[in-house]
Amino acid sequence: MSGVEPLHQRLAEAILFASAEPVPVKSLVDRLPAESDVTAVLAALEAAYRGRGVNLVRIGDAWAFRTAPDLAPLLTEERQVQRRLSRAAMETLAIIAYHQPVTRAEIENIRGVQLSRGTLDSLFELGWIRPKGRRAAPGRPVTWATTTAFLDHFGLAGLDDLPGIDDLKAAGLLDARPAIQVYGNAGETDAPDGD
Amino acid sequence: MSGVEPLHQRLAEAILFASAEPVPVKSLVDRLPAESDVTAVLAALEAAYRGRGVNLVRIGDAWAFRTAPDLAPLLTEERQVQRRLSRAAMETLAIIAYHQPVTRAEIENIRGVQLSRGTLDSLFELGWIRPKGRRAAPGRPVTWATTTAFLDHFGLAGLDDLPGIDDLKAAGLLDARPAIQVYGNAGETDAPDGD
Amino acid sequence: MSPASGLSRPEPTVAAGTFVVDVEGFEGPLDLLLTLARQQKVDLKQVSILELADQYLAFVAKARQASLDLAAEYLVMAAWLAFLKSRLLLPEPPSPEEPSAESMAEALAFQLERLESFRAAAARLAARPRLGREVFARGAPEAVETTTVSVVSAHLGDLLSAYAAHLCRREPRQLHIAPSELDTVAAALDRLERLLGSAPGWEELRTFLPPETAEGLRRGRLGARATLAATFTASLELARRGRLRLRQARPYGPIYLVPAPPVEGDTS
Repeated sequence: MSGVEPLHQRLAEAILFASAEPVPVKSLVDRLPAESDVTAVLAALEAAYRGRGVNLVRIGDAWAFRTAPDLAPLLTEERQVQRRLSRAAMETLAIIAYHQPVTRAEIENIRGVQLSRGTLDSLFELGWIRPKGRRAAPGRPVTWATTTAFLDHFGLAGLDDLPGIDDLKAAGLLDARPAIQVYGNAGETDAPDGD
Repeated sequence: MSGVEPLHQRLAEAILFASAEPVPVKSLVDRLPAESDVTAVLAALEAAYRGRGVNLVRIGDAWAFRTAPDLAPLLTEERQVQRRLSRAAMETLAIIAYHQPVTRAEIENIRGVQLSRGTLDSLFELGWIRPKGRRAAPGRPVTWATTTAFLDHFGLAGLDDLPGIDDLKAAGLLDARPAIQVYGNAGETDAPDGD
Repeated sequence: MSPASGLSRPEPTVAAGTFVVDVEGFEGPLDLLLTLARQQKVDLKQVSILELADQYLAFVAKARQASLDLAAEYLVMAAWLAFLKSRLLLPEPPSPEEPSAESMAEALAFQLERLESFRAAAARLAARPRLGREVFARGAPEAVETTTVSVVSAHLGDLLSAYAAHLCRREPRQLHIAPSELDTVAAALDRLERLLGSAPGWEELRTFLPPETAEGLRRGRLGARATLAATFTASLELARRGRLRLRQARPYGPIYLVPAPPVEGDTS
């Protein structure tokens, strides 16, 4: 377990283990003794739990213990009943995840159909998306982005970890390109990204 | 980790981790593959987590992961709350500072009121006063004095630094004018100007 | 341009004769176009937009034949595709304001490809091990105990003023109270007796006050009010002794006094 101070590692282990939610690195820094090397502690712990029934995983700027994904078929009893997400909601979530920050009009433009009333609401209620700011465009529309809970739910270490994001980027599919003007609000698509 | 089948151990580890309640041995027997030796699996897991930040503990007929007891003091989060000292405590502290060493009865005599139960205790807990010895008097009462922490907190180099009574007077802190004169003067200034 | 009626998007499944149009499975015209494009069994990049426009228009025509109430957005797309088709077939000299037919077709192809990519991305995302389904968090999180540490804030100023307050409260025991500057009843008696002799008849009580009192009363000074009160008390005392008589016409009215004729045997 490298040269990490055992007490620091035990303490980090206990803090991470005690929490069901991902623990932000900042919070670990605050709670470990001042002299501890949190990065090294996390690396040592991650290595110690690799291949075990429980793994230490990075979720954005936070870390959490999670059961190993390969055990899923054997862990059925813990399975919580979850509402199935509609195809429209899942697609909307994917667009927000890959294209963030993104406005409602931009999502509608990509999908070629208006968003039904509850779609964004339901994703927001699940805690997976959050308003991120406003686009510098007429009407200053709200932009949406994903949350740490989204990363946690889908077992992603970060947005770079989104499946196939490099391919989408390489294919220019995440660029703001002029699209056909059949639907309204298409003008917003051309607005510069970034808030 | 003995001759336990790694998958069995990983699965038990994940089940114990994910369960909201301590997991009964019987339930583990049901959920692990039929050929697994649950007793050996639990023994191996218990050994693997011994001395770590998290331990596997037996609770009756069930098992659960718990953060190591010795870490408890380090896991608690401290929240600081600013509190003001009561007037009685402050005055008692001042009397001890100016009259030390002084007994409880002497403080009461000087203040002209009985000390309430917790006053000396709270000053002692703050580390500002300490028992200094005993008065050579009937009952040999404890005498109290201020501490170095007291000097530190109030930014005093030593007891000599405490302003004398003359200094207090000069600072206007000792206003000994008879009350009626104060009132009379106030009456004059406060009265509405004549018509 | 977008259909204003976003409230209800009809998704009819209607059988008309032998031809069945099922729009229910489609999430809007772009989704329908994507499905039709896939039927061309070529890479989306090579898809023939012209052929696609034909297929879409044929679909919409059949749907209308079957008296299907298609959502407005399908019809808007049909109109746009008909326009695109005409532009592709009969190239006109490009006007500076309008995009070329080729760039319009390209934009459509891009949108179809993008939609398909996001579809795929959504599917891959949905297939990931999910928290609470395939992957689990700690089932029995241990609450971190929070201890509240109260920090006492006290400054030297607080300490000194506490001691000073204590000294002040103690001091009156040894303190000599300075003589009051207020007029006493005894002094008022002396003054009234002295002045009474010179009073020819009924005089207002106020005329027996020291000259500076009038100004003090006007200013509401405590000393002046005390003098007035003492003088009034003295007048009552002298009346009791039979040395003067008092008269007041109405409550709060001016008080008049007159020396009483000397009584036999009064020595004072």
